[in-house]
Amino acid sequence: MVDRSTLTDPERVALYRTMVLIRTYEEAILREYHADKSPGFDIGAGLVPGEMHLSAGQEPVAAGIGAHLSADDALTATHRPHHVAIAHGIDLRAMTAEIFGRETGLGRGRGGHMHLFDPATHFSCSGIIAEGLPPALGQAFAFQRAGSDRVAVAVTGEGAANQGAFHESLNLAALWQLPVVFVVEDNDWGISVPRAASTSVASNADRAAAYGMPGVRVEDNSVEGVWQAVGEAVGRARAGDGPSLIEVHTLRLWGHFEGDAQGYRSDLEGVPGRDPIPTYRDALLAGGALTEADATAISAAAVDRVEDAIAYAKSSPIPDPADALAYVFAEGARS
Amino acid sequence: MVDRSTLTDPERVALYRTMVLIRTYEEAILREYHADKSPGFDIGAGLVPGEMHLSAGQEPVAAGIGAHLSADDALTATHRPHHVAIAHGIDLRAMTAEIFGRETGLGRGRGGHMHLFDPATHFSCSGIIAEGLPPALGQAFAFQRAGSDRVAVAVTGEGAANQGAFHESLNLAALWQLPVVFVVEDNDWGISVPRAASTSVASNADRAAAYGMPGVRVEDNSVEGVWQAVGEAVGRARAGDGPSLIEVHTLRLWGHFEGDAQGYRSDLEGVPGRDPIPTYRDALLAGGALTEADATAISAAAVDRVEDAIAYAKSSPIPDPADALAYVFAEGARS
Amino acid sequence: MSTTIDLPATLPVEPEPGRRKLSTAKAVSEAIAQQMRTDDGVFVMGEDVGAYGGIFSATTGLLDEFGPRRVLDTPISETAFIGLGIGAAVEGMRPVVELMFVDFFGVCMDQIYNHMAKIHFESGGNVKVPMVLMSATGGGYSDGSQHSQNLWGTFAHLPGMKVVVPSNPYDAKGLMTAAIRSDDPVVYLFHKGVMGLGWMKKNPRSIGAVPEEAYEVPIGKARVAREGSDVTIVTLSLSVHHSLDVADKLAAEGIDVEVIDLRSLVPLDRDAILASVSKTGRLIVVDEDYQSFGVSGEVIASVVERDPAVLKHVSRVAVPDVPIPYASVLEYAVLPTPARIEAAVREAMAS
Amino acid sequence: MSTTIDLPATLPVEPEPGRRKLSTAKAVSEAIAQQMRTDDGVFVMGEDVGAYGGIFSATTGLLDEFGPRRVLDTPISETAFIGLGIGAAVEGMRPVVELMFVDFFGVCMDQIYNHMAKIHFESGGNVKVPMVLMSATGGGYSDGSQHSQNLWGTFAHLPGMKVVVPSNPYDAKGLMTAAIRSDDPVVYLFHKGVMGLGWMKKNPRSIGAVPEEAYEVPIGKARVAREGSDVTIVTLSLSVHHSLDVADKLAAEGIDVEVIDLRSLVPLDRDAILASVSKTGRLIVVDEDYQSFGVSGEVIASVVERDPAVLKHVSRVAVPDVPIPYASVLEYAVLPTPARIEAAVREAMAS
Ligand SMILES: Cc1ncc(C[n+]2csc(CCOP(=O)(O)OP(=O)(O)O)c2C)c(N)n1
Ligand SMILES: Cc1ncc(C[n+]2csc(CCOP(=O)(O)OP(=O)(O)O)c2C)c(N)n1
Ligand SMILES: [Mg+2]
Ligand SMILES: [Mg+2]
Repeated sequence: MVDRSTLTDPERVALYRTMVLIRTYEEAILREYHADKSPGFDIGAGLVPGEMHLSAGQEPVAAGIGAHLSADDALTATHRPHHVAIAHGIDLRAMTAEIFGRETGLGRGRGGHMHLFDPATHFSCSGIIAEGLPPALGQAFAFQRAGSDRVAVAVTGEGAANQGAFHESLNLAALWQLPVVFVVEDNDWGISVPRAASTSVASNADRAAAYGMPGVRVEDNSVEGVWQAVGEAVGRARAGDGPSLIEVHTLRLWGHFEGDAQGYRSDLEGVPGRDPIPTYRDALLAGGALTEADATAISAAAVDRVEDAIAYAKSSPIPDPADALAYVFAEGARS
Repeated sequence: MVDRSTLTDPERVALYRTMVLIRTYEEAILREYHADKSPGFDIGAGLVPGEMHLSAGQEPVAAGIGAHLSADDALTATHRPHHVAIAHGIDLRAMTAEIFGRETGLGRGRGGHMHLFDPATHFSCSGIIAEGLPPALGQAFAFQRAGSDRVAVAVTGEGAANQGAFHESLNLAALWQLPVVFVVEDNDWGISVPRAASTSVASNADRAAAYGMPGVRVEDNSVEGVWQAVGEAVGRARAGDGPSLIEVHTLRLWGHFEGDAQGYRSDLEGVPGRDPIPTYRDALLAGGALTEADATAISAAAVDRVEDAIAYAKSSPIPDPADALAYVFAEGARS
Repeated sequence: MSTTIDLPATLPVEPEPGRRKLSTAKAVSEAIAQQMRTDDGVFVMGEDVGAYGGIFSATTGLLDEFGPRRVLDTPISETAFIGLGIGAAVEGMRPVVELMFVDFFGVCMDQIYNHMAKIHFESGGNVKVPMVLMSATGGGYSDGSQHSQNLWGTFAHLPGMKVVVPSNPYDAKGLMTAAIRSDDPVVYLFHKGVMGLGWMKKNPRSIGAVPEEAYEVPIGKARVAREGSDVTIVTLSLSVHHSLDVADKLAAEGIDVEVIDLRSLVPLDRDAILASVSKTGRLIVVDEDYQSFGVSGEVIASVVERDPAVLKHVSRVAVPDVPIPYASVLEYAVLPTPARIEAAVREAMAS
Repeated sequence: MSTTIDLPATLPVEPEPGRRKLSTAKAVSEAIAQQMRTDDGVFVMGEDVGAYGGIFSATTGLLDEFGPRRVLDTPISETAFIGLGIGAAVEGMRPVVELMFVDFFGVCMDQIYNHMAKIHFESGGNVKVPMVLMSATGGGYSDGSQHSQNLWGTFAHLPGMKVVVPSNPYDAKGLMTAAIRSDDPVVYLFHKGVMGLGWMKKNPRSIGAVPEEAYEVPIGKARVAREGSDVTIVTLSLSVHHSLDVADKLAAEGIDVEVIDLRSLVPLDRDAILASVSKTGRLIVVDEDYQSFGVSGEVIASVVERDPAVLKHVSRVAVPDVPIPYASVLEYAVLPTPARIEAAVREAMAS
């Protein structure tokens, strides 16, 4: 059980390591995604076709959550799922193979980057806004009924907090005191729509009062702030004290999806300076938690893991088109 | 423009008159509904078949709203629509003819008691929980765009406040500062489910904070309290100051629908004593706003209007089955 | 209401020596209860499924036996509680979730068709969703355009969920047992008119013999409800009974009607359909759902794509693409009534 | 993204003397702009329809011309903003509302099918809902099971809304103009693959000649996209192009394919279908929606219920009731590709 009031230096380094792994991963996917889409840009072309929503800038949210969960806890994510999946300890090879549409992928290539399901870590995600929340309630319900102290964390964007499923889920979770933690990633944008054009209040944490649950907003994309808030919320959930809502003010470092020219984006200029990873590295270096050598080693290890996963994915078999109709049902075939 | 701080005696009597008209109406519908469903009870039998949701006990909400609206303002209601329709001045004959499924009805007998549409008073309702709210936004939007000071009032139950459409509608109305007033009728029950088993907070008025709009709860089924709160909210909306949320603690005097034996209902014993109409009559008599003679005359007038409407409905033609396929589209037929 | 009528939830059961009879509603709740007794993971959830016992009595008695931890009344938040069922199923429970009227699918369809129905596929078979979503369908009692629909064609069109539609107590129990035990999501649609409700128009076949023990009716197998040689009626749910009534009536005139009760739409028993029309050469599809782009078209296409020559005659008796009208006379003008079915059979015989 | 690529929203238009060519996306936005100029009541609403110009460029340029009071970005609250459109339409405005992907219908279908589509009927014709709901459909670029569906069969099945599905720039403009001017709710479904987007696989027919002035393509009328005498392909949207390509290829072998572009599903032009198959006797329905209980069955049934003897051969090329797989090789195994269409034509000719 973590001490939720003070981070030790090794815990800080662990958060940093997770963030670096995530960023390394997203940069590698970015590279692979754009590697074979030219001339021009054809979204359906290449080894990794389709929409691609990367999470660079949002690593603090993922790292701060992941630190408090074990593989027995459930995590549901959105169309932008890689960072939380990695922080939750999903198998990097299997996830990458899925993104490359391979038979060795988490979903045997059927799901893709927005549909990652991992029974081993109770991870799932959905491409439909806010619709990943209700299933998280059900996982929490199953955990509660089994008398365990396992929890479910449901991550969603600030844009999603205006979808009906958000409201219904928070009310039901509070009503039945389910062990769920709702985390809203406020990256200021829902595609091209700024938060002010989508949300009638300044902080979604204020919406917690509408359900009688605790609500906290973490500012400044602070990984330690997330760690603190999620730690408390997970603790409450494990203790049977019901759900919580946390909003984190985070950062969308890149476009909404790859190919997004962000012409609409008024805040672009300041973005690079707000990258949370160098900031945190500098803080750890300054505080003595990390040395330059550690940092280098962490980066190198991340590159190794990521490149291993990508190599694994690329060398994995492509599904056999003869099996295109498989897995619709567990039992029997459709006649 | 009404003075929203003090009711005059004539205004009080007008509220009372509306409540009596509504109750008289609901009692007449109750009588007609059950008149020809025996032996036993066959929901599909008789001149008024189908589900029947009556509003007895909730007259204060309707009267308090209706006093502030003109026929140019919009009102959307639920599966339990009669009281608000009457308070809004819907044509009693046409509404009753609709409930009797006649060609002279508001919807030529196509809609029925849960689907009353009256362009003359911009009234509508829906049988789907909370789904009457979004169209009210659109009416308000049209009024706003036209530069008028017309408003839309959207009424819904406390059970409905846990449906996603509620949340989305309040957020959007607040965001665009639409001239809408949301009124939640808290009658303690959503069919057999008590409020405590559906709603994670004690007052839906507290949910207004989640949208940055004013929220008020009116206690004790007080018609004057409703009048006051709605008056203020309508005033804000007309002035361009955006939406408001009002919850009224009201009373479901009868079953959820006709045929509901209410075996589940724990609070039944105290119900008759909470009837708002005798209470208000006594208060008006005591305060001198009303005399016994006035009260008698008001009741008699209500009976006249209601029985006229029922007689009209009963003597109106039944739709021709040859026209069963009409009105699907305004233009052209489906091939 | 002002004068409380104490209504029997279902029609009284007429005991018959050696054959226990139940209403369809009772058959459904018995199937659920039996599975709840044998499997702790089975639980029931929905609006008014507890103390009320389900608006159409599908869950009557369950709260008393199993208590509020396993029979849960929900807020009116269909997206949240259906999604909750999905998550619980993913974790190995077996929820039976009631959507009160199928007409309400529009507030929660994303959970149903994009999640419940697709997770197994998207996960490459690694995650199962053993969940039952049950819902009431159908009109005929003037409940208007938002409470009288059948919509089974809408569910059957979208991949990943099995869709069953019982017409009688025996099938209702057996299909519910099979649905709960299935590792796949099953949409279980019961027409109010076959439930044997005490407060709705009485349908004699809504009470019938039901074995005490648990048994399965296989999902995906149609039933020949009546054998005949002249014309095939392919139908489902309440319309099975209308079709049988018409068949009985016309038998006196020497017209021999075969009635196929589909029981499942997904999987659809195309073999059974083809076997029957191969014999009769005449096909009438009777369907209380909207006519176009639905069940009736699929049944017809299934036949002719296998053999375009097999059919001498084909017609449909369905709701003619109009919202269900409130006024009874209008509603019965668009429903597949016995009169319309009879006319269709006569027309088929004349062709 | 890290390195910003400035993508053209649509393919460059190749000017041709006397004939102005537009992409389908531009044809859509031009139609909307023209109606906005002539009717103050027309406004546009949806997610990212403003500064972004619509994810599939259907509203590009509108914000610049008409400003944020008439081109409104919304929160991700489809139920609320589609409902808002309905209420505005009821009050006499003419909203054009975009649902970004048709796959998202499950979060807002109640407003669409129980309100937008039924209010006119329930009001006995007293209330009109002149609204356009437009949405993007289709796959083929590995967007997975929740972003690649067509689902037009689902909308067409439910009464009260017209459903149009343009395949090319000319029809796209004319159908949008007709849809906005219509007093009925119209669901306008554009396949991403016919929009002429610069960042998606190029389809040469997604750029075509479009008159400058406003004109209507009548809702409910199919178009003979290619005349032929041997076999009829009834199809819609992107599959029209695949079918034309196959027809061109097979013409060299002396196989003469007629291609019918339905353009509207509701109303469905059954006369046009029947006229064609009466000539050819062979019917292939090509549909990118799920196969069962949808468009393909309806088209076939529409023919045989009028005349069961007209067809010598019938088959379907559709998505075989499976969620759209992510991996490209799997996705193309289930899509109605030219190869599958060609095989179906050869089989028809061999029968
Ligand atoms: C119900 C639904 N509506 C719309 C979309 C399209 N969409 C995908 S991501 C997105 C923006 C999401 O914004 P936010 O929730 O803030 O998450 P972020 O992308 O910023 O991480 C939208 C509108 C969707 N997937 N589902
Ligand atoms: C989306 C939806 N879910 C469920 C229902 C069934 N239903 C009709 S009324 C009702 C209870 C409504 O409770 P409340 O909102 O408190 O209104 P009241 O009946 O008390 O006036 C329910 C569950 C429905 N009509 N629509
Ligand atoms: Mg965001
Ligand atoms: Mg209530």
